[in-house]
Amino acid sequence: ASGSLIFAAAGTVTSSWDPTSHTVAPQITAEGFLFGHLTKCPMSEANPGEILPDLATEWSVIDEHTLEYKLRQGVTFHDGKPFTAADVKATYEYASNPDRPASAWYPGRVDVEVVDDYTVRLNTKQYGYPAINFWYVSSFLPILSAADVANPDTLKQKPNGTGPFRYVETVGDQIKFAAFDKFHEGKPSIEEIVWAYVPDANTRVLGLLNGQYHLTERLEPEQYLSLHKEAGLKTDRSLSSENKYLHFRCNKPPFDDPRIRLAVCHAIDRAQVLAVVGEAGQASNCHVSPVKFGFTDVKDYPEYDPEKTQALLAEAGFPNGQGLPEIEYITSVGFYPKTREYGELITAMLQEQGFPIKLTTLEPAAWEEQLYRRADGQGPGHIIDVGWITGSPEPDLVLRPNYHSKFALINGVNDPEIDASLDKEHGATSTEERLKILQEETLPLIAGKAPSISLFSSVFLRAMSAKLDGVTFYPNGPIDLSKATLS
Amino acid sequence: MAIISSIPQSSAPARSQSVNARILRLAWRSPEMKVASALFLALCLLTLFGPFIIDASATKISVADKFLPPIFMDGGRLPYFLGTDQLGRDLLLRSLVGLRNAFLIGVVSVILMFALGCAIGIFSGYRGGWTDVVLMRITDIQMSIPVIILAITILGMSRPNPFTIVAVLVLSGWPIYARVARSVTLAERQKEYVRAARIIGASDLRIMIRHIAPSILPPIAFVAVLDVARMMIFEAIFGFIGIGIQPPTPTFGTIISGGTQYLLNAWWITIVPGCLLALSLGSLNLIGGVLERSRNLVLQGAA
Amino acid sequence: MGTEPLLTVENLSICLGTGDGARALLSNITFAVKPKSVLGIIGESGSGKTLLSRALVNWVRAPLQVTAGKVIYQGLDLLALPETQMARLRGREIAYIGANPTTALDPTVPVGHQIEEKLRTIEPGLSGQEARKRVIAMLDAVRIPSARSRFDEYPFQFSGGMMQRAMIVDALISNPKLLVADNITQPLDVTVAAQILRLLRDLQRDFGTSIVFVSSSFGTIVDIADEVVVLDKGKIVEAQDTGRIQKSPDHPYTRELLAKVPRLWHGVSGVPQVHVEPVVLSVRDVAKTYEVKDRASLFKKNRVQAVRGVSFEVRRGESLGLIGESGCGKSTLSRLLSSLEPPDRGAIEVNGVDVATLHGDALLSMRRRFQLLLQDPYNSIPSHVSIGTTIAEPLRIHRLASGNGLRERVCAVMQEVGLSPDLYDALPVGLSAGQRQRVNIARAMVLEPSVLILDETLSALDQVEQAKLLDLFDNLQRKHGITYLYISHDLAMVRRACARIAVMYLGKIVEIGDNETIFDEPAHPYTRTLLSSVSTVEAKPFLPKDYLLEGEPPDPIHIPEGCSFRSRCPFVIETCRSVEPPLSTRAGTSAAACHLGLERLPMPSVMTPGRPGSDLKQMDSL
Amino acid sequence: MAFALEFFLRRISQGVLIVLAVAFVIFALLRIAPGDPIRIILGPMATPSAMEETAERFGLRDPIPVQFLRYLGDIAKGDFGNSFIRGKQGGTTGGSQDAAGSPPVERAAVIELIAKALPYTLLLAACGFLLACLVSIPLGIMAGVRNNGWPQKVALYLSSLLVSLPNVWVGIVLIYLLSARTGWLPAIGYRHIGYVIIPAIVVAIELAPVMIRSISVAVATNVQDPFYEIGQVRGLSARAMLFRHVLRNAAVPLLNSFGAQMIGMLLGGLFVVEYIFSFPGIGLLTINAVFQRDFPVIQTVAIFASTVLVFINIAVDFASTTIDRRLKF
Ligand SMILES: Nc1ncnc2c1ncn2[C@@H]1O[C@H](COP(=O)(O)OP(=O)(O)OP(=O)(O)O)[C@@H](O)[C@H]1O
Ligand SMILES: Nc1ncnc2c1ncn2[C@@H]1O[C@H](COP(=O)(O)OP(=O)(O)OP(=O)(O)O)[C@@H](O)[C@H]1O
Ligand SMILES: [Mg+2]
Ligand SMILES: [Mg+2]
Repeated sequence: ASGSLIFAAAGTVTSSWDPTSHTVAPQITAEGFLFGHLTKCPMSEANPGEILPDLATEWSVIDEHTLEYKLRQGVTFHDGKPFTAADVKATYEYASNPDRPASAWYPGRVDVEVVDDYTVRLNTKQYGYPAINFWYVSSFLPILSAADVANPDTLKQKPNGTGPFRYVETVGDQIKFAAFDKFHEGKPSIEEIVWAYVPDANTRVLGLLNGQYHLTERLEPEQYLSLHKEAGLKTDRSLSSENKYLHFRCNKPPFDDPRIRLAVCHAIDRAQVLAVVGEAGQASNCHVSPVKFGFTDVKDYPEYDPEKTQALLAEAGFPNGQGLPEIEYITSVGFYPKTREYGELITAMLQEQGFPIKLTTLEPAAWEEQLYRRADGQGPGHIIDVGWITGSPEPDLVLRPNYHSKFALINGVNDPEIDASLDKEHGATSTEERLKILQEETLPLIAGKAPSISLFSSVFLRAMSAKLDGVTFYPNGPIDLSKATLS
Repeated sequence: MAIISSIPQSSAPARSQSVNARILRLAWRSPEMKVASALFLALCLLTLFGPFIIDASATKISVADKFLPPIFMDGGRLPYFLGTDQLGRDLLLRSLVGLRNAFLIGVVSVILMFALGCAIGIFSGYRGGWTDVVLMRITDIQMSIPVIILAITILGMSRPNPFTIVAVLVLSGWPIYARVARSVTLAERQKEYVRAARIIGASDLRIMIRHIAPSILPPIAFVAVLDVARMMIFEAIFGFIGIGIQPPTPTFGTIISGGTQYLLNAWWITIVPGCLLALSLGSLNLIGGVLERSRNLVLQGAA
Repeated sequence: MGTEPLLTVENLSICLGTGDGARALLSNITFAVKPKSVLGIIGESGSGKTLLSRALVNWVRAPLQVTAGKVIYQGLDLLALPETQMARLRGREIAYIGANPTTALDPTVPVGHQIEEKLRTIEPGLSGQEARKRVIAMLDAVRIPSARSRFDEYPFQFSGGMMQRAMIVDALISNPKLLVADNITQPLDVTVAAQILRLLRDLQRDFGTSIVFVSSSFGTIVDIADEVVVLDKGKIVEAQDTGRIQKSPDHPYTRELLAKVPRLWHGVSGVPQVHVEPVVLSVRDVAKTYEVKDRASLFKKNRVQAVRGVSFEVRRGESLGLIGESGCGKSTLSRLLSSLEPPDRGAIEVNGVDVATLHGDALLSMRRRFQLLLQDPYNSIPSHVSIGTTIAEPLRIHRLASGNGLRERVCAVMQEVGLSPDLYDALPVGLSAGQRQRVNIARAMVLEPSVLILDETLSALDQVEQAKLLDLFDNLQRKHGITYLYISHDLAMVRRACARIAVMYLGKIVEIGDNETIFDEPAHPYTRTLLSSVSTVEAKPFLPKDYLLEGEPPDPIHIPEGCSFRSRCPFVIETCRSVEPPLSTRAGTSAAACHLGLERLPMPSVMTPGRPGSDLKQMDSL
Repeated sequence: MAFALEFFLRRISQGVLIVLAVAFVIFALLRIAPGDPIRIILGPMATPSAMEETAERFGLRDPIPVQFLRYLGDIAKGDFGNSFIRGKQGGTTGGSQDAAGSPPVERAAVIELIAKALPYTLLLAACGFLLACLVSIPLGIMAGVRNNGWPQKVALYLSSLLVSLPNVWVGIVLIYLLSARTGWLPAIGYRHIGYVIIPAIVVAIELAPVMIRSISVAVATNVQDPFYEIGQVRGLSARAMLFRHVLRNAAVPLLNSFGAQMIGMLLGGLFVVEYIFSFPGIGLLTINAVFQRDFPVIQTVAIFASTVLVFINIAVDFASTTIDRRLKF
């Protein structure tokens, strides 16, 4: 037993503890303490597709529409009820219901067949898509108790999972979790986790330095570097499932012309951007993160090349940028690291190439309001800085909302070629076939048409007390403290 | 003309010097005035001419030079006297320009809110009656709206730029001036010299401008000097939460709000502009304080 | 008297500033105060009286400096006494009362409480109850009406006279051995001043206090002092018995001073005569009422009837005097006349034009011809503007001059009123009251007005200054044919300057007539009361014992029914209680508002002007 | 008595009008300003139709006056509404699409949020104010009594220095120096009274210069009044005159500047300081609410703040008339 760990969190949970009610990243992190999943997916860069056992001990493909999971025995929920197949059935059928707000995470409806108390089969036949789509999702769907699912009110108010920690109470901006005695991997050594919501990054660091906090997340790169050197502290750096993009508003001039978009792409020296972003970013030439299925180092990804920029500008009829309308670059401050800094940098680079560009930095709420296209299809500004994170290796969660003309939430691109390519990879029946289409057709096509440019992949930076050992971090945020010790 | 020459003249020596000149001369005699003015002047000159003296390329982004410390520290190097910021820009130069911008915003907004507030206050206090009631209740309403809410609304609606920021500051700042000016006007209006002015035919407007304003405004103006600092701070706070002047234009607010996250590895980004600001505001305030004291002395006839 | 003096001043000198620039304000002052006697100090304004009286209580502050001399009280040199010991004497053994009672107390604490506070500081053993009782008893003794409730009233609720009495209570409550009274009657009405003088006399007799009584009025000094010290430019020129100094002044300065004392009845020469020029200003039944919030009741307002129907006419080139006690509505009337405020009813016509109908340019040009000099010379000129600018302003407003011409005209006017043009750029801060008043006059004169109202313009000045300015006004009148309306409570001044005089009481004119009628055979008891109260060096035809008023005039909120003077009139008859007497014409242009005929009032006691010897007053007349 | 009654009747009725007007202005401003709370409530992925539906359910698509009247009606019933964002259990961010579906009782009542935060703000304000008083009252008085000399110089230097230190900057530097580098004092958030010290210092630094100035000016004016010196000649000690009379008189302008200026500054200062220090008071609640477009919270805080301001001004004016009976209101 090593007492209580205070986690200075950058975000906090919503008013409902029902995991299917939200798409909020910090809450997924909190749910990581509370809930178990059928499988675990570490999403490592080296092996993005790797799957490990959790509540399921074995899993197999029965046919195109059926997956089978063998469940672990002797697992109990926090309320003392044993975990059985009935809980999996209830959870999957509830979560995949398209009425549930978070159902966007899940491929579609599913029927769960209880083979025996410790065997289940997922069946998608009735809904007409391959069951393989649940392959990764099973690592992210928190397993709820069937009794809770039957009673949504308890679900909202008191989370009840099989995870290493159980929920105690919420006091203001602090949430308390206590170690769960009957955790199937053994009671965690950390007795208590206090989730302290501290919105300001600087405050989190200073609190860590003076010993008020034991663990904090979302560091700025310099904070990370200096904490790295700090005695009594240690740091963690891990690639996330998030990429940072600049979206062009493709349905209004001048970015309705792909040549201008590419001209901008070639004018940006991403090496310098990365130098500013430092530890918080990792170079990647692809519109999805390296921890996502389908990632590849896209050939012909637009590189820094002022000559090409000038050539493209001239070709499009704006030699040296003359005649271009004023371009507004909208970014946020206080949400992602360094957005303002590299915003200034990119503005300067574009100005150097003759783009009449002006930077607007907004506080997050205002920025978010400006972010998406409006009902009329257009959005404010011309270049929008945004990141896209999803809790699954599934690339479609990035590609379809952003580049398919049916959605094109931000850039509003309407390109039949891209649409066709996205539909093609979606319909692929085997993992291999899909990987091939993604890597060789879809992703290079998007890079070439540049409805947006992916600047880099985000790296999550965290720091903790040196006394804290044995923590595992997941690329989309969750933290595994079940094996951790705080001496 | 009949000259009555036997009247003894007062002890007040007749000086053919205007009141203001006398105040200035008296103020100049105090050492703190000299020090403060020298400091202030130096800072002004530096902000004006700094960009010509210091190598202009230092203002350029050069990521390779980021976080260079001031030259008196290990690793510091020319031309970056006070080090560089997170994008490798010269901190001294940026601070000077930033200070100038913030200072302009502060001064302009204080002048405007002073003018607006005092005009309303004097008018309201002088007219009295319903005019007064209505104007003062508007003042109360305006005063009860927190600045931050006002700022987010206005700056959110119309993209932050120097004009909108000044507008927000003025909007939120005038009521205090109006209240103070009104209460002094009420007292002043009772005085006989206002009546005397009416007897010689001065119009209400003239009385407000030529008589009431000059006698009540100087003490309020000295308080306004304190407010320049507060306005710069508000600008900084706006910058802090992202509704301030837009980068790359440097202002005090954007520099320190950008700099605080580097407090641990590059404290100078925060400290340097803060110190420069403290120096300039401190000296300005000292000048104001000494002037105020001198004015009182001159008007009391003690000097 | 062979007793030891209570206080002696030896060789006292006081300078302004230090070093070479120092200016001697008092030099070599030596005198002694005998126990149980009243020492009078007289001198013109600026002669150093206040300075001297302050030095007696060791209250000399920088930039003033005692350069030599001693003030010895019971063997102790007060000037060398450590602050702690001095503090033990102040207020206990030596008390001081200044000229301006209204600013002497904390405005936010009830008067009684402040006196009680002082009493308990001096006698720490006293219980609150006991102290309170003593203060109230003492307030009663100085005849403050309903002292018990006045105890809890604030300074601003006291009139000047009542305040001065409260200050006397404050000074005497500790039974001091010595009281220094600096010009305490100067700001007061004649009636009140007379009351105060009598009060002081009584108290001095009852308590055996010694008094140093400072005044710039010879009349007052001879009324009260046993011995007189004459101060001129910071030096003592003569020290004498009161009787002797009247009869045979030694020093030429004293003689000059005596000669300058204005006479009301004896040796009065060339009283201004009534004119027959056309009427310039005609006032018909003008009234003004103010509403003030009544703190004691909900939503109720009190109606202050400041002016209650006043009518009179002034002819071109004539001087009309308007006299009356403080608060009777003189200033209000002057404000109505100069259209600073509109009257509630009645009409004011200037050259036949009703001023209420004037607007814009017409009003402006009326303003140019019709000027008012306000009462308070300190507040009526702006303090932050140089003198020249102040005087030049009317020229600017009326666009009469600009540039060099402007400066020339201003300088000319300054010279005309006796201000050095050197003062053009000076601030008013260093100016004496007289100089300020001159600035005021210059500002009005620069417009060359045809009618000038002077609201107590000369009351704040000593008689020498007054005389100079009156000469000036005379000159101007002769030269420019100006019409004056003198508002004053100073009878001597009115006697000298006005052809006709109106007497006001509680917002009404109770008597109006030519100069001689008003002074020699006034028909209204109130007029006679005023005349009886005046402090002069001559014998008075109306004796205080016949007329002297007690108490304060009723406040203009609760005006008694019938004759408003009846509450204070010594000759009140039954009719007075119910019927208000109209202003009925007597002889010629004179009129009085009284039910009584001349025959029912006492005969004037001295009626033969100019007989040598008889003009000296008897000491026991009070 | 009658005076007091009439005074309060008149001022409170005016005050109610002011608060109503402020409420309306804020209400309208929030609804005009960009930043759709629905977007924040529902999260980035919400479909336009879901957003419309939620907006209608929240009544956000009605004309503003209609919304305002409804809001007033609720307030009249004592219901200040529930936060758009914060859950009953204390969560703060938006993004839960369920928020729309769940009955409003599941979202925290604004009044409770404020009740929870208020004690912290009061504590911070009191400490900061006290600290500022500790410095400025003695210094201000000393500087006011003597027209020249060291207290006046110290007062001038100190206020010149303090006024030129921006509170954001001072806050950060103090956290860095007193907390992060040295570990002497805790700084972030609130767990015990020690957490108040640094923020209170920052608040005090902002208030002190203005207080020093107002006090010294007010005292100086009254010391020049004749009654101060005459009181000493009357036999009272300088100390007694100063403490019993000068300060009493100086209280009137001080109360006025307190009502008009200090409270405003205190409010503004607290917002920022609480934000920097993550101090769980009203200021932090409000700034977060502003970021999250949590209309009910912002509105209620604004109404609350203006009510406090109105009442303080009434109290100040009443105190002034009680101290100085010459004043009229
Ligand atoms: N504090 C001071 N600073 C400069 N001069 C002063 C000061 N006090 C007095 N004087 C000068 O000293 C002289 C004497 O002044 P003082 O007040 O004693 O006259 P006074 O005889 O009392 O006059 P009044 O009858 O007008 O009261 C005047 O010339 C005045 O200008
Ligand atoms: N603006 C006003 N509001 C209320 N009452 C007023 C106002 N002006 C004057 N009064 C009252 O009217 C009465 C007459 O005042 P006024 O000033 O005319 O007297 P006065 O004869 O000039 O007295 P003094 O000789 O003291 O100057 C006084 O009781 C005064 O308190
Ligand atoms: Mg005097
Ligand atoms: Mg008057």
